[in-house]
Amino acid sequence: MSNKFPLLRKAATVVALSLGLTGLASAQNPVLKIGFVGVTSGPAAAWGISNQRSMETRAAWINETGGFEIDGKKYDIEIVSFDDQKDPKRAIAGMEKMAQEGINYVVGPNVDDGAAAVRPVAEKNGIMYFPYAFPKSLYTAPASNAVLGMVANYQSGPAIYKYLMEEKGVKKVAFIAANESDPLSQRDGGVAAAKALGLEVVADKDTYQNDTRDFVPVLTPVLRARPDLLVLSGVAPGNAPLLIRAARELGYTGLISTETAQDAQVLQEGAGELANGFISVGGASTPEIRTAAMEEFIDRYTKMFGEYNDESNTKVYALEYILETIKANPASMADVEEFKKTMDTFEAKNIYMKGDATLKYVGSTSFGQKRQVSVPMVVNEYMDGEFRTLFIAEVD
Amino acid sequence: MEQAIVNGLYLGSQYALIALGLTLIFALMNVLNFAHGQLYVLGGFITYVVYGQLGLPFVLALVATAVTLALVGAAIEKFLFRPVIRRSVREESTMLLAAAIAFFLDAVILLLFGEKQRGVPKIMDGLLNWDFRIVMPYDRILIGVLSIFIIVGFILYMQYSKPGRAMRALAQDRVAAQLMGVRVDRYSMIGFALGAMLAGVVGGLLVTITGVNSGIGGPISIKAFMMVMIGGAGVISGAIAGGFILGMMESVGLFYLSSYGDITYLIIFASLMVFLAIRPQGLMGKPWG
Amino acid sequence: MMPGKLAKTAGFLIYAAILLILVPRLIDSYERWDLYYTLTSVALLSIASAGVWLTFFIGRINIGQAAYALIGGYVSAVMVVDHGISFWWTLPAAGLFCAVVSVFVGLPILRLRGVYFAMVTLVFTEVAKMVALALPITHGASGIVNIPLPGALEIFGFTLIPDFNTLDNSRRGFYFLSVVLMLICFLGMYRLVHSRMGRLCFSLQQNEELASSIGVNISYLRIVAYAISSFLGGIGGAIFAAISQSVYPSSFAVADSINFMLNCFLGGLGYVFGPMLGTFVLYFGWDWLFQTGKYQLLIFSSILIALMLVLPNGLLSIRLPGWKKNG
Amino acid sequence: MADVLTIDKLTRRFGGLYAVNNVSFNVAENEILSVIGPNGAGKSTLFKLIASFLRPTSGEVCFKGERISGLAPHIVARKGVVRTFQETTIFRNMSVRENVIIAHHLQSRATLFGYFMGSRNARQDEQSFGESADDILQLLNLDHVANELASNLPHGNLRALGIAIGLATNATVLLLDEPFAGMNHEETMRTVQMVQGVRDRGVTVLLVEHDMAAVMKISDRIVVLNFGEKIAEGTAAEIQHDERVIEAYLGIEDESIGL
Repeated sequence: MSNKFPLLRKAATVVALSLGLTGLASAQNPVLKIGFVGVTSGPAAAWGISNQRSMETRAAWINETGGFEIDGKKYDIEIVSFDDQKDPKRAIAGMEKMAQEGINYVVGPNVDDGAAAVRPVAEKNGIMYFPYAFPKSLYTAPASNAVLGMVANYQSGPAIYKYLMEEKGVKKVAFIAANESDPLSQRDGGVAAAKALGLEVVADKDTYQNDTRDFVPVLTPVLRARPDLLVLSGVAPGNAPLLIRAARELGYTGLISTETAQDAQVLQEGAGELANGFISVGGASTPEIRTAAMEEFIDRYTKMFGEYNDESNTKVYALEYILETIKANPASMADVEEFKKTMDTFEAKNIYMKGDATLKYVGSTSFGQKRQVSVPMVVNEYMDGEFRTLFIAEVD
Repeated sequence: MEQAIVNGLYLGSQYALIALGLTLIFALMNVLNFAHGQLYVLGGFITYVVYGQLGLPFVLALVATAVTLALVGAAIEKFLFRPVIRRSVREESTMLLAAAIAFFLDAVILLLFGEKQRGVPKIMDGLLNWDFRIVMPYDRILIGVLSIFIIVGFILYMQYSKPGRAMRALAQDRVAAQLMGVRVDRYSMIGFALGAMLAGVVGGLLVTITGVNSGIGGPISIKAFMMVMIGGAGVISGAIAGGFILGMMESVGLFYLSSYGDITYLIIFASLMVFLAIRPQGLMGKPWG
Repeated sequence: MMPGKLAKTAGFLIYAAILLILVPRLIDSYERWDLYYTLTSVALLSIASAGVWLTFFIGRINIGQAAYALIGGYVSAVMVVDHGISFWWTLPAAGLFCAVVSVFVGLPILRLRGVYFAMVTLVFTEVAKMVALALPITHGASGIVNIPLPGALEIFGFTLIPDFNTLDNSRRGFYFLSVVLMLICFLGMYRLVHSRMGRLCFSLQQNEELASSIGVNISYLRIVAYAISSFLGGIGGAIFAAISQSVYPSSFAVADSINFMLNCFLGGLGYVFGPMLGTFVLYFGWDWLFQTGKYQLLIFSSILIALMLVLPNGLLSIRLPGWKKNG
Repeated sequence: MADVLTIDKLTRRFGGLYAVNNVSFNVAENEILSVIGPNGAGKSTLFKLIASFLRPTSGEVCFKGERISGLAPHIVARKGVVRTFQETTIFRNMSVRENVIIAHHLQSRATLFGYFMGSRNARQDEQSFGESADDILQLLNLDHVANELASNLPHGNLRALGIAIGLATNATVLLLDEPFAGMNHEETMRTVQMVQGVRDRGVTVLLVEHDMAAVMKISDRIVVLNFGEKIAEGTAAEIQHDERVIEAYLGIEDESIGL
């Protein structure tokens, strides 16, 4: 992996890009702006950065190949980003800014509180936004402007637990989560799902501070309950390898899983072979199911930013959905009500995944309306530096 | 229980080492260095690059880290804190400067090393397993022992070397030290460099266990503040005690209270507040630091 | 009336007129609607920062204001959502609740000074967040969402403030609310600082022992100042909860506490209006650097450092030479 | 003359050390009483105990028959026992006049809220404090520096300002902490006059001092401490011939005995 000097590579890319862009400017395509409001600095920077970079990579790709065609016209895609610093107050300002720029489609925010805080602004200004936050109240009526940008843990959790119960004989589950809103909510959802499946939950109260660096003390009591499966609810990619390593070093031999996307490189560096067998959820993340388009996306991302982030396997989709839906109904470019109408029937080909997978909006079961993108729910197993597909499921 | 105590000791040795540098800088300059955690992160990344990426020996990486951080620390003192301290009306102004430096380092680190969690290969394989009552990988034991060695070395240095004695005099009473002929500027700089170096070396040591991540600087600083408060600001023995106490509280608290949910840290924080209300100078501090 | 006082009154009225008449006009005519929210934020954050400034004024570094903003937000949200009380009653209630809490918190911790007080208040911010996560009344981790907009405030059938749902632009409503409160707050702060109470607070900052020996009840005065400070924090938090129509344990975090403090530093600790200017500059400085993309934080922090090197006593200290500072 | 202050078997221990040990004496109304003793004799601790900045380990201090030990310092001040400090202890960032005005705090009739609102009492207070402050400044020859920032004052004036602050509190008993320290002869004589002027306004003065010459000159009575214990009490003449006093001061450089 040539990721030793990301800054140098970045600098080179920036130069290359700006040269490329000046060449493109003569094409004079009209510009379609898509917003991003999320966290790209501070302790949680990783969440937003992978998001923002996915969007920028895809936009640059589209622009380079002549623009995105809607209703016979080619558009250049411009990504307008706003760093909310994981502060809901800033997130509101970001959403206001998007409204000001006349942007109708925004990806983000990355966390529960931000997603809830921007809701009044988005609804007032007619903005569709695609948060990466799970609270159902964001997506159930009367809320109507938010579209969940990934698979929620209360959807993936049951499928994973069921699989592990049937295939690996898991009986006892332990949960552990960071003491913050998002992970705690996800843990509660996971506990409920596990109990519904008839699993024995041996630990459902254990938490850690998100800034914990050494997880041995946190895990010591959890593992004494001798679970067969340890679920890391809503774990931040940075913490996952630390938790795995600590658990293994404490002699834990059972399974470890999470319901959020992870990064193979981070697992490799942080836990090495101890991370083998770790189960997580990704998009079209594994080589077996990737299309050439996905490979190209990864390639371009790596060229632009020095290093790929596997979290982008799911985060690539939000922009794709926005653009394809607008394409399906060009009137929605200026009017999100049109967008909402289209959502119910929308269907397009998923270019990133092999087979006949489609892009469509789902969520009727969870939210009573279609307010979720259908990302292939690929459950992976980490093995020696990369992910392997365990099974693929669908959300309805 | 044995496991909780061993965990606590290991955690405490790291914490103490982190707190040492912070308390040293506070003692010498009355500056609460908000950027301490960022220096720790910077140290971690330097070790990551030298050991993890360039593949040079770990010891060499630690030395490179120590030297770089010492230089960074000295520069921060000489070009930033010194002029501001000289000219500001209220000494709290240095807190804004420290916070700004913390932001700056955060930004630099994020740009240079990216947003991902980083780690390096284990420096040692295998683990000690005493009947599952105490399980401890060898590399943790090694790092714990190294930390304690560094702490002891630091104490000896402060106790017996000439700069160490000068710095202690400076910490006791700045004016008196000046009258006695201690070169205040010079030893402030050395002290700051030493403090930054300690922070960086801990970051370098721990990168082998817990990796490093560009976002953790702030939280590390806050934890270090807490340890320093427990022990008494500006007192070296206090910082060590504070580190071990916090480590032990976390470890034992999590062990016994985990089944009650999120209360361990609540209890630690609340008891810290109560403790300081009763004993404002911490365990060993001078009153009104 | 002394001419100086007259000039100050006139200055204040002009300032108020600019904020309440000119700025909305400009915003409307340039259609920069997003500025309503950013300016509202600045106004609310500077109210909370004013509280922090007051604790600085009695010689305490306060890194705990976010805790009170959070408490204020929750008090208002719980009263509105779970008990159906009008927002307009919850607003003072939030402030008062915070003031009461601050008395209990302040009694032991205000004895601390210097970095000790700073650290304990920092820890208190964390404690507030954890309590919010743990308590049932705050709805724990899932926060309180779907808070309705403020309704009408009627007294004896006379509508003082219209229902925000009926406004064609509720952002403008919040703007006026926040700016008016900010003006009242800073007017009050100015009065306070220039009254004898301000002198007494200042005497605490200078030398608590001496203040006590000339008969000043220092613990009482400290509590009063801290309670006022917390009251302001609670008010700011409550309005933020109403604007975002939601409140989470992470709505106000340690970063906010630190920002409040930085606002005061940046504006200048020796100047009543310091926190207002500091908040404005910090907030808009950040926003303005938005266009620099990933270098935003780098440039922002470099400017802060440079400012500290040039003006270590705050922005308002630019006037220092030849100008006698008096609070 | 009646005793205003009764110090009864006052003891304060720090760890195993007796800083003040079983000290008793009385202070009569309107007298100037000095407490002297070699360094470390416990003079400062004694002062802190009297002004209630420290709690005694045992014994008590009574003001006009009422126990004041253990009360908060500001309450003791309110009753009329006020401590001033060494020179560095003033409100440095206020003007000289402001220092004196603020020290009138005990005489204020308006409440904090009244001050905030600018009530009638508050305005009257402001005016009367201002006038009284000008009076005091004149008495102590500080009127020409009234509007200077206190931290800019020269050494001698600082001491006067300390006394002015004490006076402004309208105290019955004023505790002066080393009012002559570090002064040359001329300055000392001026300050001695000031202290006498203070007494002439009806204030009882208790002072701790090193400067023997000045002490002998102005004190009505003197109490001598050594190692925390009272070793002598009496007029200047009596003290000068007390053997235990001379013994206590042996080994101290001649100049500090002065005379």
